[in-house]
Amino acid sequence: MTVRVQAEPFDYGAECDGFAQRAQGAAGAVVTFCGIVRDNDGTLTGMDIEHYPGMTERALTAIEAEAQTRWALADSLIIHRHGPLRPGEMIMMVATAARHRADAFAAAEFLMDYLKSRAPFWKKEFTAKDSDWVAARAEDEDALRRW
Amino acid sequence: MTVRVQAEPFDYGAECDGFAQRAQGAAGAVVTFCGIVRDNDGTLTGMDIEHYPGMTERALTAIEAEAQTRWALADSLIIHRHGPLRPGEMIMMVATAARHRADAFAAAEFLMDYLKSRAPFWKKEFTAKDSDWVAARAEDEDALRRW
Amino acid sequence: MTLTVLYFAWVRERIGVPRENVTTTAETVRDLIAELSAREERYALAFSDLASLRVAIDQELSDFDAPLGSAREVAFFPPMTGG
Amino acid sequence: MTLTVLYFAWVRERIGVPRENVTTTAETVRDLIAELSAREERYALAFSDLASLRVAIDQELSDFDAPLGSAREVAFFPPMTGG
Repeated sequence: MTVRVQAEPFDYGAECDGFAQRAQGAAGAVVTFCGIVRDNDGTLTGMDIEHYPGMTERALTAIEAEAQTRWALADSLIIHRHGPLRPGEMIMMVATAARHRADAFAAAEFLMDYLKSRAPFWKKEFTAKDSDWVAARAEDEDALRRW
Repeated sequence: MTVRVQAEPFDYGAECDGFAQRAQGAAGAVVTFCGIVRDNDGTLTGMDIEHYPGMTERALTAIEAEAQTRWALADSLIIHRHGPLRPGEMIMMVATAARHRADAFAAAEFLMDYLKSRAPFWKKEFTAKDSDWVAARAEDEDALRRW
Repeated sequence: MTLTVLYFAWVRERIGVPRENVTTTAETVRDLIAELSAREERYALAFSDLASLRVAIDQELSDFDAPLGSAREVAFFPPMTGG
Repeated sequence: MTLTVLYFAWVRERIGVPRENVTTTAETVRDLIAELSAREERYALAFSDLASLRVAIDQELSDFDAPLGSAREVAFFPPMTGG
């Protein structure tokens, strides 16, 4: 189980590769998710992600620990960036490894649903004209109810 | 949309990276899955995957096309190996890219469920003592009913 | 009508060949199975439990009551185990 | 009791500082909000719609009726938008 909160970019391909290499033998299934800054049809010029240092790491670690109790995971990984990001840049990733694919998929979706709405990150979007904080989506809050 | 059926190993990290790079801008969410030969607690010495050349590519392409009609996908990828594999080797991977994560996750699980039970691959497992064809699992057939 | 008949996995192992040309007047897959099973014990053995078999006609999954029509290729195999 | 109070995202922007020390006798989060709101307009504005606010006590999500007890750090922020 790993949690990394960082301003620097991460190498999604290398992270996927390293994660899968470590899972080999024990796990039969690896799922990864990567979130990318969308350009909103070309109107977005940038994004800034604020977070709550200290609480962020605690919240992500708690979410990972909860996933570990619910599914038989061989390993899991969360990387989340903060600070300024440009359209097309990768914001975050999760990875899960399990014996069977159902556990790996469910745990990855669980990690995503919880970190969307329960880890202290806030996105601000910038256009050529102005900037605004991204509003939480009701469907993201609803997504928690299925777990 | 890409389908590759091959005997050679593939580079999961490089495939994840290339897929995500191509998705950047259009898609906000990338999901990848990788299936690995489990060592079954050390008893497995190898695996051989037989397939039906011609039908395999048709079936995988049809499954991808079906996913494309059900979800708003920016892109998708299926790579599946055949021939002899050792424990720890990667058997196959899928990747999906979509605007939102729910579509990317659902489509990746759909591709996996269908290629498990509807693409013409058969696994034979080898131990030090003998070899046997892997039996289809009822839960894999059941998994198709949710779609 | 001459068909290419293909066998995969344990069906191939029981029948002993991966493919063969079969000249037949069978109208359905089920007829073809009956015809082959009557020929030799190895076919009867391979086809003894249809519930554990799948069939594809011209590389599309089909069923045992499907008409062979103008099919060129028929394949028999166990339930698939990819992924 | 002296608390470190933190503000994030638009709450931070409305109040104008990311953190401050607050000496208070408030027993609950709700008391603390009332106390701050009575101080200055910028607090009243930031805290005007509690439904759009979340609170963490000592870095754990909490609610407005939670007792402050021996809390050292209280944070106010909008619903989170990570991922």
